[in-house]
Amino acid sequence: MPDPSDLLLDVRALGKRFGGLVAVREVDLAVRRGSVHAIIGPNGAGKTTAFNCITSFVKPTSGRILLDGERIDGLAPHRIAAHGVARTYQNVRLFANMTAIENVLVGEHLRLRTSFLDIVLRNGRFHREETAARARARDLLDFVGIGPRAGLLARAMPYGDQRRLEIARALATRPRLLMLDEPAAGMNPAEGMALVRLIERIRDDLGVTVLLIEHHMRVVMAISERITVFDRGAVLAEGAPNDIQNDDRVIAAYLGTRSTQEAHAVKLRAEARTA
Amino acid sequence: MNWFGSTTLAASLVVIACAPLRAETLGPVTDELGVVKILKGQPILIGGYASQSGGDTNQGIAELHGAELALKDFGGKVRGFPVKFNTEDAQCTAEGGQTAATKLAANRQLVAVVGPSCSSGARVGAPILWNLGIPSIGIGATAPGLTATDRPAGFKGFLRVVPNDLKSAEFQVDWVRSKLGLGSVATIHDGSPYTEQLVRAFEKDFVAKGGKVVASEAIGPSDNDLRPVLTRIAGRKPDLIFTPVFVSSTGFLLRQKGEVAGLKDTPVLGGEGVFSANIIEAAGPAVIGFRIVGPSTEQFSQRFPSFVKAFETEFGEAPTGGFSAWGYDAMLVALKGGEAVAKADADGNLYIGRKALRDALFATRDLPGLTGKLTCSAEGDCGASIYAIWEFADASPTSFAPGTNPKKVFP
Amino acid sequence: MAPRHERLEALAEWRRQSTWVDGVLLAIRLGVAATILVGFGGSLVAGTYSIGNIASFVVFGLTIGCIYALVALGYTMVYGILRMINFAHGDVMMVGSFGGLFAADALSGAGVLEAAPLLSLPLVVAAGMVVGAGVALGVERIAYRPFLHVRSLAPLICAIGMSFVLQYAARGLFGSRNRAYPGFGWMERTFEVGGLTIPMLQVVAFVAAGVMLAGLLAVVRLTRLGRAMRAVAEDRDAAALVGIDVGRVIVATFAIGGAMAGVAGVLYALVFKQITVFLGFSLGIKGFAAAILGGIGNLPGALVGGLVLGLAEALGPALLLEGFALPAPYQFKDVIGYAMLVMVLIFRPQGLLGERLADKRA
Amino acid sequence: MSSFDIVTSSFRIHRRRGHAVAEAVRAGAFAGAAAIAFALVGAYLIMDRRFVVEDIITLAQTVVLLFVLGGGHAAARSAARDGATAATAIGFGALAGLVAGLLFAAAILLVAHVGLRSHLVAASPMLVRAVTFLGAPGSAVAAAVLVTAGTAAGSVGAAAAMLRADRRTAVLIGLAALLGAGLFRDVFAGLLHNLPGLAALEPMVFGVGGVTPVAAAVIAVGAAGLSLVLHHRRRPPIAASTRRRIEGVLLVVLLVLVPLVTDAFVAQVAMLVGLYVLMAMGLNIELGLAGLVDLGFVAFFAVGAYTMALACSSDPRAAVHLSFWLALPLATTIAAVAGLLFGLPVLRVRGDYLAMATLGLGEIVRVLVVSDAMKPYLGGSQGIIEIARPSLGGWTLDTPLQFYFLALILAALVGLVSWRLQHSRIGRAWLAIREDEDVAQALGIDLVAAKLLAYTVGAAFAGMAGAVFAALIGSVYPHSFQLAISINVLAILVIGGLGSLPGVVVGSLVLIGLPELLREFGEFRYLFYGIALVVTMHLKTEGLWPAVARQEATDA
Repeated sequence: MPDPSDLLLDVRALGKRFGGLVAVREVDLAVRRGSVHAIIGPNGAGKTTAFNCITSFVKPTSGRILLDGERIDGLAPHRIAAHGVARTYQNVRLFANMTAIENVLVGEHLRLRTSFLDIVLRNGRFHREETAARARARDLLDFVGIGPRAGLLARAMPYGDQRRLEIARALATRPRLLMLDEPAAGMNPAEGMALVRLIERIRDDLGVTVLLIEHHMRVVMAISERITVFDRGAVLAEGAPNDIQNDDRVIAAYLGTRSTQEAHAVKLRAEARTA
Repeated sequence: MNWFGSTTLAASLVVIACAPLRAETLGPVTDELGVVKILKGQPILIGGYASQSGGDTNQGIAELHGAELALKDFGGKVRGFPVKFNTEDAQCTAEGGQTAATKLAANRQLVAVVGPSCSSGARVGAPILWNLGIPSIGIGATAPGLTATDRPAGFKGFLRVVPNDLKSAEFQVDWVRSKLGLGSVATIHDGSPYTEQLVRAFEKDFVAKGGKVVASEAIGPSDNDLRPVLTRIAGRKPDLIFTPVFVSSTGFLLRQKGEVAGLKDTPVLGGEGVFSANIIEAAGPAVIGFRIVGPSTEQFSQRFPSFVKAFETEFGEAPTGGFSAWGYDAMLVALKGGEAVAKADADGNLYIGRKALRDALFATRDLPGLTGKLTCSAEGDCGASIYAIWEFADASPTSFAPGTNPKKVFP
Repeated sequence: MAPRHERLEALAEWRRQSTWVDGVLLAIRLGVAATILVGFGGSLVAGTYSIGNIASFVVFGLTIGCIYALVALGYTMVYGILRMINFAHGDVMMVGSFGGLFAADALSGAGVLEAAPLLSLPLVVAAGMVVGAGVALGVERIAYRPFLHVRSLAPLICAIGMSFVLQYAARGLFGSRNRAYPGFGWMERTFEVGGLTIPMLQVVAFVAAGVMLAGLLAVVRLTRLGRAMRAVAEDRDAAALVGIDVGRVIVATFAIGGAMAGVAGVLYALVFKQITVFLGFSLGIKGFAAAILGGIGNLPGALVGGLVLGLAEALGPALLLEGFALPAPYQFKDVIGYAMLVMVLIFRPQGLLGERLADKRA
Repeated sequence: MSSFDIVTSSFRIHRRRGHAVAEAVRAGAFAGAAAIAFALVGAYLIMDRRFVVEDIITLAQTVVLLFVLGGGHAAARSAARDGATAATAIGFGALAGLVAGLLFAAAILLVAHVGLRSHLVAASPMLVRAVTFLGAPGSAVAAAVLVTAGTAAGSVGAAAAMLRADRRTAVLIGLAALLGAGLFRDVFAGLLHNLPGLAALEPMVFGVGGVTPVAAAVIAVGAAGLSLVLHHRRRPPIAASTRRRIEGVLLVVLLVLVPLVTDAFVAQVAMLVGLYVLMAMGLNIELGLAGLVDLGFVAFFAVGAYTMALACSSDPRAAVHLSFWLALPLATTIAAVAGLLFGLPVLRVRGDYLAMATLGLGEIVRVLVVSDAMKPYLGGSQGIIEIARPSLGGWTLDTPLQFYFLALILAALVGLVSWRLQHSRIGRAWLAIREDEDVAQALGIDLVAAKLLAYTVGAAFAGMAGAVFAALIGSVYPHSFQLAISINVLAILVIGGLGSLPGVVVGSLVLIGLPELLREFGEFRYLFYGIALVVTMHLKTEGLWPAVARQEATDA
């Protein structure tokens, strides 16, 4: 057990039931400050539900969630964002009819302070803050590598750029914890490696702790300091990448669920088609 | 913001040249408010506004159709000039009346206007018309204030052929208290200014005459299940229910009254608004014994049945609202007035002085209208305010014929 | 009773999680509860109504409630499948009612209606259903089908347009006068139960509504069409992928909803005896409110919603408003219905019987 | 749910086109059915009173003619697409016209000889007389005339279809100009009358009921010619943004100038349009930006109007006696507070449920206002009368035109505020909520606070409109605050284009201005209104002036 003060996110005995279906049961998850932590597991293992519980998209049935020692479970999602948790989504959820830079500017919302009156009067305060926010948004777009496409409508961007834009938008909230839900989905190996470098820079340059769900093992193994394996709503194993790779239970779980993986592949193709 | 600049500029440039009415001489006519000249072969324009859409559609359409029949009966012409009847929808709202009146007034050839159906529209519409020298003859607008002696100057050109609420209420109270000797009543209105005003006037008179109002209820115009409110009334055991609500509501009320314990034999007195064949169909068998207030005159008894027939032939259905006869009379007053003051010149053009027309309308005496002899007071009340109580005796939808069904029971 | 510290803990937990909005909502809850308590208590003290009165209110409420329920069915079905409000539904009902009227007039002219009301009624109802279904199909064709593939408010506006068209076209075609349904022979009688006089036609209407609802439930639960409908309601794209003809299912939904509206129109006329071309608007809104009250997309919910709304309107002024000694309490009949609707939406948005559609709608 | 709302499923139903003959019969049947419906609904008789061209053709005849022309046109186009020659195509047009004429004539004969009136009130002898041009009403001769006319009209429509595109457009524009001049006779007559130097033209151009024959020819030919000239002198196409700007400037010029030079009625209509623009800008914040569907919007309009009434009336119920200029901000503020109070509970409700909740609230307000219980405070059904008109240093605003400019200035102000809000952190938050509520919330946007702000601002704008309304009418009655107003405002937004400020103006012009101009058709104007809603949505699903996607010019 690591030193508690070292933990950024501490999830204890998290449970979530949907009617009769238990999606997550008794899950413990400890994410160390400044680390990259991966959650893997077959489809339907409860990974995204756990994410949704942490960001309060759904209310957990039981358990506690602590961020930096402070309880955040059950808070409204925007208060969780204010606590410094930001996320991306399995199926990209951008504001399709807004431009890239506007998407990022929405992420800046938490930090903008101009009042209603400032806006209506368009006074100096408004202009100063707006200029600064735009500059920061551009920096973030540059940081994720899509700076030149700041003015494009989100829905007009290629899929890979949309993923990056989503990360930029999440970063704009200045999170302490960035949660990425399958960031490499639909990417080829080269793009996957570029993503790995981006995540490393997020951790190293921005000092943001990263928790991600991912299926691409190459990506997972390349960046994660710790890995938690989910299966059927519970934690199956946790450890460093090497330990996980050699864990018999993990291997068994993955072999036993070939069919769901196939289903996943089918789904990915479908996603690629719609995108 | 050039939006801003241009708008303010334009606004500041506006010097409203609302040409004040002034004396004018055209052809053989000199008039202090202006003269309308109608070229030979052109029609004389008379306007009409009434509720043609919205909740009071039935009333308004019946009124305007009544006016059209009057024009037809008059031969469609005044002094050989065809009369054109331009109608506008005033709904039953103040803004509807305002817009419709403004639209009518935009045509400077307009000589006179009949309408509107509602006092709220008249309150706004009549001054708009009269400020341009156009007199208007109200049909269903019954609010007493419109023809009060201290009415604003804008109403000096407003007349009406329908009696005002106070007179009607007075008569009905007289009947209920003095004739029937009933001591307690329940009232129902539907939230419209017309019914509410009538109910209040009735209540006031009734209490003044020593009666007791045991229940003062209200419903919504689209309510269809009135049994709960009738149950409440039944608990107060009134001797009579007074309700001037319109056809649908009256129909529901009469039909459902029988289903409420204790009200089966309580008589109902209705208002002029339902003086139409339509109430028979709406109320079905329950209409028998239902009494309403209506015009009392000989003319009305004699002429109204044939009017209904003519109406049905012309418009496909019998009048659906009670004020069609007053629509007829309003038009008649207007046509008579026009006939009295129009003057032709040597070339065959026609001239109508605006002030002269107004004065002629106000001078209407003993004009045999459909509702009775019309005589206009100095305030513009022309209605033959001689009332009668009528009672329905037959539930067959085709039996509507004032005199037999409904038949006059008082006086 | 839980120990004191546990209650304190629960309170602390609530305070941690809640925002100021929760506080406001709590205050509203308390306010509503207090209003109901005071009103109800006051009404009891006032004692204006006898038990017999209340019983008759229940009968009134159930009768109008079953008509609301039938109208609500159409809304709920269309909403379940398209996630769109069919604004013209009330007017579909009105036209259906006129269809029934013409059939009844014809039967009455032939003398059949008087002689064999039990035989004629199904014919009249069928006429209403056919006309209602036909008009509903027209609405679907014009206001919904062209916009299936876009996400916009266009169908809503088109449906509003169709509502105007139906209303004023009917006015032009049929005239604006009130039309009475002809008499249905022995069904026009009344009977007495425990001192209550109940018109036979109301019982007939109630039973007919029940039969229609049962039939509809059977169709939706048991037939292939019903399965397809449920599949489309669940996920339109997935249903299309597994080979369901979504277009046809939507058409069928409108037709059935329209037929139900037609039935409602005829039953309305049976109970209230007279119809006008403007009856659709207010009844449509009431029906929609009933659908939401019961849980939109939920068929039994439509029934429950309709009956609850009917009862609330009939009983509310007597049991609630009497206590405040307001003048003319029945003027507030609609306020009670709408206030209940708003409360349900705030505190139980899925409706009385509904699933948590609100989550899915995101 | 994905924020990418292009639904991919492909179950649009396409009608297969049949043989040219079948298509022609179909087109003819449609035209005939439309004409019959037009007649039986009673619109024919009403519109038959109005001439388009004085003493030559009435409005009703024009409408029926247009149906048949359209039928012939469609039939010919369809045939031409199948490769028919011009002559054959015209033949198909004639066929369509024949079918339409036969149907119409048959319907009229039916009306004349079978009693349909017990069910169809417009099926009257008057109708039969109105469509009899030769022979006795209901006779075979009269029917034959209709059939012949139909066939001829179908052929003409088909012939027009065979014209070159530019000429076809020219013909269309000529006809439209003529119809517009005839239909809006009063507006144009007023315009001519008031334009310096043109007053003498008025009696030459307009008769009592329509355009004079000579003027009709001039208008139609002139418009068609102008269209041709413009078509052939087209310069290289102007950039879309420039064109929009030009259109925008034209719109402003139109808004300022037209009411100035026409009569009081146009000013009155423009005034109403202005009020609806104010209201629609309010709803635009709620719906267009934040995506909140509000069907109880009229409540705030009512709050504003009643505040103005209670602050400026001589009625004993009036709480205070303020000048209009103080009451206006007061009414706006109180409406905003009302928005806040209503919004607090309802705004956690989502999507269509919100529509219903707000509808309920709006109706509650209306019933409360009309109720006897509130009569001591709000005047009940008799409303509040004698509201003082606004005055500035002894100069009183009382004509519709003056109120129009007041509304215009307020609308410009509100438009500016809207625009500034939209392009700020608040506007971005609203748009984000409209696009995807959950994601917006996860980015730290307090949904309730943001929506509440939208709701409050929207309510304030509506309240301002209500206050001006009360001062203009001089009285307020509960009956002015019907659900129909909320629906109207919603329709304005969608018809104009959601989230688009110029769209709000265009939408109000179309949906408020047109029905007002059609007021003379009384009972039928809402029928036309409904048809206009449906047709507009079919032709322009995104609205007449959609919001531009906000692409920035950093890259190209």
